[in-house]
Formats: sequence, structure tokens, C-alpha cells
Amino acid sequence: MHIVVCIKQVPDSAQIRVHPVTNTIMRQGVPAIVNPYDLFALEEALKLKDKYGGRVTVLTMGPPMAEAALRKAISYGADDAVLVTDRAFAGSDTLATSCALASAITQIHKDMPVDLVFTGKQTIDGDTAQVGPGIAKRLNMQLLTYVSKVRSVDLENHEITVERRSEGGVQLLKTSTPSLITVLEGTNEMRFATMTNMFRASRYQIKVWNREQAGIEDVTSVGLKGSPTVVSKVFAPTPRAVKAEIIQCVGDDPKELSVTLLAKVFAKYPKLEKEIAKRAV
Amino acid sequence: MSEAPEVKKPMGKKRIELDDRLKAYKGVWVFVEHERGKIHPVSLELLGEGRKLADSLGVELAGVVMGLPGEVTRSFCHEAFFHGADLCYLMEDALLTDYRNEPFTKGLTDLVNKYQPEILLLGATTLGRDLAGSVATTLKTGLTADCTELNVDLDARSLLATRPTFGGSLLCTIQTLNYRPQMATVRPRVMPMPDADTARTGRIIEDTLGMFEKDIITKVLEFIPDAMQDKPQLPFADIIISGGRGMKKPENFKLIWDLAKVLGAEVGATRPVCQAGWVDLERQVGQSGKTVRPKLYIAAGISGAIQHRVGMDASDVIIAINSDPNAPIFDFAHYGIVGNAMTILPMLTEAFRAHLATARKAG
Amino acid sequence: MSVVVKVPAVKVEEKLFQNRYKVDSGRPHISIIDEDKCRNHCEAQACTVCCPAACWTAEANGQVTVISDGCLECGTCRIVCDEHRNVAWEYPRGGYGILFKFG
Amino acid sequence: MSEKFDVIVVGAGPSGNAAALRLAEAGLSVLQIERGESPGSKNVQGAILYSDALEKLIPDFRDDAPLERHVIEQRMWVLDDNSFVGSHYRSDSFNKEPYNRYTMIRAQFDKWFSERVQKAGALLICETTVSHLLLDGQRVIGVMTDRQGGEIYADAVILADGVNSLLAKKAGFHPELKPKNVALAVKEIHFMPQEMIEQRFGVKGDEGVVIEMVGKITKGMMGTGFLYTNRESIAIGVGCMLSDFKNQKITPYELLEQMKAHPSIQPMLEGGEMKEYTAHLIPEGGFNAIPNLYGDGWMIVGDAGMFVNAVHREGSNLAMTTGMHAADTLIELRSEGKEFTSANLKRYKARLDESFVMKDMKKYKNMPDVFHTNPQFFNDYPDLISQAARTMLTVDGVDKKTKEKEIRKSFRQRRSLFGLMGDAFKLWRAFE
Repeated sequence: MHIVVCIKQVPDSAQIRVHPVTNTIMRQGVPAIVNPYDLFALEEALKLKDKYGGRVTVLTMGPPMAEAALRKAISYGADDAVLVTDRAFAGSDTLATSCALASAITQIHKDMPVDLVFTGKQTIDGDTAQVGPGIAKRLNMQLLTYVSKVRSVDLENHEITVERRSEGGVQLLKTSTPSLITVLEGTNEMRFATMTNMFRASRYQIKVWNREQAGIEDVTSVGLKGSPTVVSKVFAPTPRAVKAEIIQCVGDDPKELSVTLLAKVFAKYPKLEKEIAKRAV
Repeated sequence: MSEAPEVKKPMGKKRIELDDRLKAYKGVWVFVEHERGKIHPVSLELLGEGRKLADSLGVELAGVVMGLPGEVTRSFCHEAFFHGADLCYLMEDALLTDYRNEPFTKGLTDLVNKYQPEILLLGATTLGRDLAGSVATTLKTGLTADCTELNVDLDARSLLATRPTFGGSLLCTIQTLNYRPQMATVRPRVMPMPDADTARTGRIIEDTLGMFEKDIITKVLEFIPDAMQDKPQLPFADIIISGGRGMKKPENFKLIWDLAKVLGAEVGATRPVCQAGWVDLERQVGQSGKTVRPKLYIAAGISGAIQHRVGMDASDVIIAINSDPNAPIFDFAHYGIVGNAMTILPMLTEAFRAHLATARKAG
Repeated sequence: MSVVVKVPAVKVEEKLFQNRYKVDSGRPHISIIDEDKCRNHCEAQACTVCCPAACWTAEANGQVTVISDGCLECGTCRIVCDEHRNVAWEYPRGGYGILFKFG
Repeated sequence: MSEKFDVIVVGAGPSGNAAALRLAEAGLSVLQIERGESPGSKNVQGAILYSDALEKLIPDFRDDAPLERHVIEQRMWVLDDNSFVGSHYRSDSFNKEPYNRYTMIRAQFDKWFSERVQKAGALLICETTVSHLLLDGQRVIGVMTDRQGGEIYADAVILADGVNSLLAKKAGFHPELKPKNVALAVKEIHFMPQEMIEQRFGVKGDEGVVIEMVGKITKGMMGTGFLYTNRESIAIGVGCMLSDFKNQKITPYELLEQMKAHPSIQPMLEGGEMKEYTAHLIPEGGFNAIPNLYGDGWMIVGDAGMFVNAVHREGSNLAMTTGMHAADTLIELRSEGKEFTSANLKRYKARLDESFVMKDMKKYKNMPDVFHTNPQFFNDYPDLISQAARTMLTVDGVDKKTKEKEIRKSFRQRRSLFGLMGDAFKLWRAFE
């Protein structure tokens, strides 16, 4: 079984700061990490490899420094890593990104047929959750999003059974491979790499492909030209005009504070009081 | 992230600017999502928002209803009319009983190609995101995900879709310049729910899927509804009590559960708390978690970082308890108590309990 | 008499909140060797005063507890316990613990 | 199959990087093991970089090292409760290239340094904690990491594992640190627009200011405060002997908070955004606290070997220099075909004795004791000095001669004349 896991190197969004005056992103001290959602996808793929055998190839599109993300994936146990990097990719939106990745997967497929493609459910920098579906459509693969568990894989009959989170519950789905699976967070816990894999990751020669090597002939299908959407404005959220009314009382007695708070809230929001009173039954 | 270039962007060999074929795309569509016999509230919120967009563009608002043949599916069209739709595209087929990507993508793509809307909106739910991504790629058009605000640029008849980025610290407005339809998914609980006008009615345009079960590779073996699994339903809760790092220890979350029990409320939490495993990931409120819009949101020991704020600041009433008087949460909460959440929460629980007891006697 | 500078109560949690951690849940890297020693044989309980991340708490019943999630890995608690040597102190597993952005 | 290298360097801070760089350049197979996510992610420093030690290792470091500002002005402040007496030394000679002192951000500097080391050919493995040394009798033959299959072998192991150096302690090479031999420093980094810093400190471009502080901010504890200007941030911190924290029951972050609220310091931080809070131990025990530095198959460098000059606030330059000498010792022995035995590694110590490292350590060897036994240096004097300044600078109709007399009197009230002379003598002796 051959699983391709698409990952992305992202800035740790929890550490991002916005310049108070210019509203620009201040990148100093913001670490680049593997998109945390993708780690669930990688671990799920590695678990399948442990169970059914085969290979795991990690794939990313990004600047040369994204190599670090792939190296990390190797340390966890991925077998191969491909970095697709080219100036032509700059400014790609989700449609253009899915085009580039789909094309690269096609190239990987030529070396060794791909049975499954895994991705995280979304990235923490873009939060779009569109690249996975986009790849599936371009490669004409079955799409299984928000998968919380891979129940079984039937290698002989090219079948896979998964649990998929949907709005009101969990769907148990059966489909044929090749298919693309976006993995839900919390599905598993990333393993602690072995020393052997740490050495392997440090020495691994990552395959670096430019646009042509990734099999993308049409330069207008990627980068800015291949992106139907453009960012027309970036701005900071407007602060709310009114600040909180701070409840105070003599001695700051917690009991009195609580009672005062309820009195004030209910006086101003009688509807809320009714809503809460409904719960008295 | 690229800044907006003012140039019209050529695509492939054919289109240089919004060509005549694309100019024919007219109207605003809302995909009406339903599962287990109920419309997803986000679809109604979107109809309310879509109505405004359609009015400013001077076009009609249409709902798209896909489902198994029968009265229930048909009733969703009427509900769409009540909430602002002028017409509905109805596709009934037994293959559309459960959501599956393949038939829904084909059905919606066919409808778009045939009736050519200029804007297509879906809820940013698991279903909506799955379907929107597939349809947009199939149509090779632009899609803006997880929006929190929609507007139109009337000159270009262009949808201005605004969404949080970089963990919510910034917002960006995204346009689809030379492709139609312009697609967006919108977060549940961000747009206000429009009032239903049961006197409203509209046209139903029926169409067919034209697929057979044997064409569809993915099969639904079983559906395990959440009610059986006791999953928290944060986005639709009317009252939410949330805790952050200021709760200091996982054991202290009991104080939050106590208050939630008294009020029949859901329990929420910030990302660090969820990541530390103090509470279930499903309960995370904020940029990478759930967006909530309860009638009452009580935030205990939450500093109010932007990542959390974007998920809850549309709540009707926000009460914050934090020991730091300078915590950003006090900048957008309605009421605040500066103090130790561990001592105030039990007293607040007591106060609510007493209030409910009085209400019980009176009622 | 000298003027006393008024300082608002310090909340170390707010400081630690700015830091980046990868917490190894369920695997604390610091622990107390013999709880009885802290309770009955250590008056000073210096760890509860000197820890710059307030990981150590003196409980009302005389016990000392440690929660190492916010640990800055400085080693203070281990060294300050020089009379009793009652702190089992290891580095967290590779990659876990505090991750300084600036250092 | 376990891996084997010529040398394993534990730690990718300044000392470990210096050692690994030298070894790799000389063609030895080097494995460097770092427990942080990346080099620097576990390290804390003020941070001032003195260029001379680094220059010896990487002459062209200025081309691409992540340096913040070059220091053109040094301020020394003596603070009492609400004022300070200070000296500023600013010279345009500090503005001539090549600059000699820079402010920097350690997490970024260490990462850059490590990239140079890797380019030279050393293999780096991060996110891996060395749990103990592998011993064959008394000889170190490798290390054990916390990962599955974690035994790795080497002819020599350089311990660059920082002030806590658990490895040497576990192996019984040296005893646990004493509270009186380490200072505990806490620090915050505050970000603010570049223009604000330039305006506030009267600098432009890459120019920077360093402020060292003593006085009431340490509440009578032996220690100092500091404030360094980075490009778009300010590092502010305070460090005191751990034994003093312990004896006086002072909480470090409260001490820092009170220092930040000092009327002379608070305005410099206004409008900034605190983005990281750190704490670190500094081995300030001096010459007398230096442990055994080598043995069969092992050497200690940097903070692990207590190489810090507390008086001159030097550490990373000593770390790099010791790392360099440790590496050069191994390179020399290898070229002579000699084993890395204790007897042969003695040359490391000899090299250090010859260098400025041991000379400086020796020169100030009595300083820690003088300060430990004479708290007046951190307690009474700052008060008296600023009181004196205040008295002289207040125009109130009292003639200067009377004022001088008052000042002398107040000094004598706090310290007897004999005590004053004694203090001067002690300081002189310690410095000598």
C-alpha cells in the first residue's frame, strides 16, 4: 500500500503578532511548524503502514525552508519526501495549490501507484479546508473528508471503510481506493520518533521538484495566474466601542459581587432572565 | 498571502476579462443544507444574508434543495421562501438521501452550469466545506472559505468575502475577479438569523440528478447520530460557560461544570486548555474551534486573546471573570468581575441557583 | 521614610501565557521524591517561593505540590532543595517542554 | 545497529556549537544532540554578544548572523527606591566597524550558529534528550538518549549541556550545584515599534544602548538588573544569587515586576507588548566552583563548567572559547594518533589556563565571597550614593560644604570609617 500524505509548513498562528500601528504581521519569533492537523493525517497513515505494510510518502508545496517540515515527517517514520517548490507557485490560492499538489501526486504515482492520499482537515494559517477536496476532484479520487477513524482497508478488493464526522453524527462509509482522506483532529496521537528514524531524517536527501518536475506544464494553472481569488484588503478587527461594566462592591465579596451582577444583567436583559427562568423546571 | 494586484487576471487561453459568457451569470444562491429531516440553521442565516446581497445587486435569491423525494424535502423549499428566497431549485432523488460527495457534487455542479448563478453560498459545515471544495474545483472557480462577513462591490458586481486569517489576528477580504460563480462558505452563528415570514412564497424549479446507485462508488453503511454519543452541541447552545488557562488546574474546571449544570448550559474552553487535555477538543471555542452565539456567555479565567474572541464575540451577553483588570476580555465583554474565578464561580453558581429557586416558586 | 513603589499583584500565569510550550501530558518531568519530607521536615519550602514559574504550591495542609506544565526548566527547585535533595528532576522528553521564541 | 562517531557534542548552545564547528571543520565525524525543537529553543541569555570569541571561529559572522543592534552606549545605574544615579558612557568609537558588542536574540542566534555548524559537516539531531552517559568503567563511550534505540557511541563526548549539566552529575563527575554558586535571572522581552526605541534611547539605525543596574531593585540581594535594546524589542531582567532568593524568601517574578514599576524604568517600557517571560540559572560560583573539566573520553565546556565572569557579565564568549579549546585538543590528539584518555585530555585544561578564560576566572576568584559576606555592597551603598546625589543636586540654600559633610556623615552612620576603608580594600583585593 502506498499512502501520500500532503502536509504544509505554517507559522504557529498562536504566536503571531500584529504591528499595532501598521497592521502588518510581525514574523520575528514566530516559529514555522508542521500544520498540527496534518500530523493527525501522518500518524493515521503511519498506523496503516504498520498494520498493512507499504510506504508513506510525504509531499508539500512551499518555499525551500519547508524542507524542515518534511524532515520532521521522515523522523516520525515516513519513507520518502517530496518538496515542490518554484517561484511560479507564489501567490497560489487553494485552487492553484490543489492543482500543483495533484500534479505532483500524479508524478509520484508513476514511480509507485498511490492507493490513498491523506491530508489534515485544514491548515491553521488558511483554515480553508479546500485543498484536500480540490486534489480529490482533480485526480478523480473518492473524497472522504473529516474522517475520524479508518476502520479497515481491504487491499485485495481495493476497499476502505472509514468513519466520517458529519453535522449530526458519524457516517460509516465504504469506498474504493484510490481515495483521498482528510483526517479529523484528535483521531490519534503522534508517536515519539525512534532514534533510527531521527538519524534517517537528519541524513535524508529530500526530493526537490520544480514546476516542470512536478509535471505542471501550464504555468497559468498555478501561482497568481492560476488563482481565481485575490486578497483585496487586509485589516485588523475593529475594537468594540464599549468596554465591560466592571461590577464592584465594598470589600469585593464574591457573594455580593455575584448577586449584584445578576441583578444588573437581568435588569438590562429581561429576555435573558426569562430564558434562564425556563430552566427552573 | 498576496496583496491584491489591480490587474485583471487572465486564466488559460480563453478568458481575459469577465467575458460575455460569464456576464450571463445572474442571481444569488444559497445551498440549503439539511440532515435528518431538519434544515441546518446556517442555511437560514445565509438566506437572510443572501437576501441583502440579492437586493443590492437587484437580482433574485434562490435556495438549492437536494434530497430524497417527498414532502419533507419539498417543505424545505417553503422554509427557504419564509426566510427570504424568491425561488428554489429542487432536486429530488433517492440517491440524495444521505450526504455523499459524489452525487451532491454532480447535482450542484449541473445546476450551476445550467442556471448560472453569480454567487453561491454554503454553510461552513463539514458538509458545506466538503461540497464547496469539490464543486469549486470542478467548476475551476474561486471559493472563499469560512467567511464572517459578506458584501458586494456594485461596480464590479463582485462579492467581497471577509474572513479571519492568521489565527484571527487579521481579517482579509477576498474577491473572485474573473470567474463565476463566486463561491463562499460562511461560518454558522456569525450572521443573524432572519425572522420567518410564513406568508412568503416562491417558485420551485425542479431538476433531476441523472445518476444511478451503481455509478456511485462510496456507500453509506451506517449513520450513528450524535444523540447516542453525547457529543457537545456548542454552536447551538443558548448558554455557555467557558474556562481558560486562568482556571489554573484541570480539577478547577469542576466549578465551571457546576455552574453549567445549574443553568443547563454547555461548557466551552480555550485552545490551550483543550490542548492540555483539560476538556474535550469538541468544546474549543475560537478560531480553530467552534464559533458560538449564545444568549449568555460566561468566560472564566479567559484573557480574551483574539483567537478566542473571534469565536464568541457575537454572543448576546458576555460576562467575564478574570483576575487581571487589564485582560483584553474586558474590552469586549458586557460585564466584568475582576477577581479570582475560583472563588467567584461557586458564588455565582449559588446566586443563579437562588434566582432559579425564586423563579420556580413564582412560576 | 522611603517611598514604597506600588505594584499590582503579579500574575505569573499571564506571563507564562506569552510563552510557547509543548506539554508532554501525563509525563511530568519534575516530581517530589518523598512527600513526607516536604510536609514534616521542611520549614522553608523554598521551592514554593523561588520557582520563577510558580509550579510549586504550598498547600494549606502543609503538603507541597508541583505541576510542571509551566516549567521554564531553569533548575531552581532542584538546587534550592539542597538540605533535603527531595526533587526528582529530569529534562522533559526531547522536543517537549518550554520552547523559547526569543530566549 | 548503533551508530558511532568520533565525537558526540551534547547541546547546541554557544559552547557546543563552537566545539562541533571546529571538529567538523577538522574533518572529524561529529554528532550534536540538542533537546530543544531547534537550537536555541531551550536557551536564555540577556543577550550581549562579544565579537572576539565568535570572530575566532567564524571571521565573517557579521555577514549573516542575526544581530540586533551594536552597542554604542553603556549606562550604569545605581537605583534607590524612586531614583537613580547613573553614568553613561557613549562613544562614537563604538560606531566604527567592525563593531565589538551587539545585542542579539539567543533563539535566533543559536539557530544561525548551528546552521554554520551543519554546513561544516556536523550531524545535528534535535528534539532528543540525552538521558545518561554510557560508561565502560570510568571511561565514557557514548550516550543514551530518550528515544527507542537510543545508544550512540563515540570516542569522546563533549558535555555542553548547560548550567544544569545533569549528565556529569549522574556520572558522578561533579557534585550538585549549590544555591550560593548560581544566580537566578528572570527576563522579559517587550516588543515596540523600532522608531519608539530609537526615540526613547537616542539612537538611530542599528545603534543600541545597554543599561546595567544595581541597587534597591535587588532588595539587598547580590545581583544586578539589566535592560538591553534590540531592534524592535527591549529585554529587561534581573538576576540575584539563588541563595539570597532562598534566604530572603523573595519571589523572582515579583522582584522583576517591582523593578519594572520603578519610576526610572517604567517609562522605558511604556507602550510595549510583553511577548516572552524566561528564567535561567547563571553559574556565578567563579573559579573556585569550576568542576573537574575532563576525564576518560569526556570534557565539559561552557556553563556546564561554570565558565561565567559574573563581574563583567561575560558568559557566551567564555562558552565559545572553552568549546573551541576542547575541540582543538581532540583535533590535536587525533592528528598525533593519541587516545582521548584523561591523561591526554589534560591538554584541554592547559589550553584554558593559557587563555583569557582561566586568567579572568582566577582574577575574580574572590569576588563571589566578598559580595556574599558583605551585603552592604548591594544594600547600603546604592541608597547612600543616590542620597548623596540628591543632596548635592537639591538647591535649597544649604551651602555645598555643609552638604558634603552631611553626606560623609550619613555614609559613616551606615558603615563605620573602618568599614568603608575595609570595603574598598576588599573590592580592590578581589579585583586584583
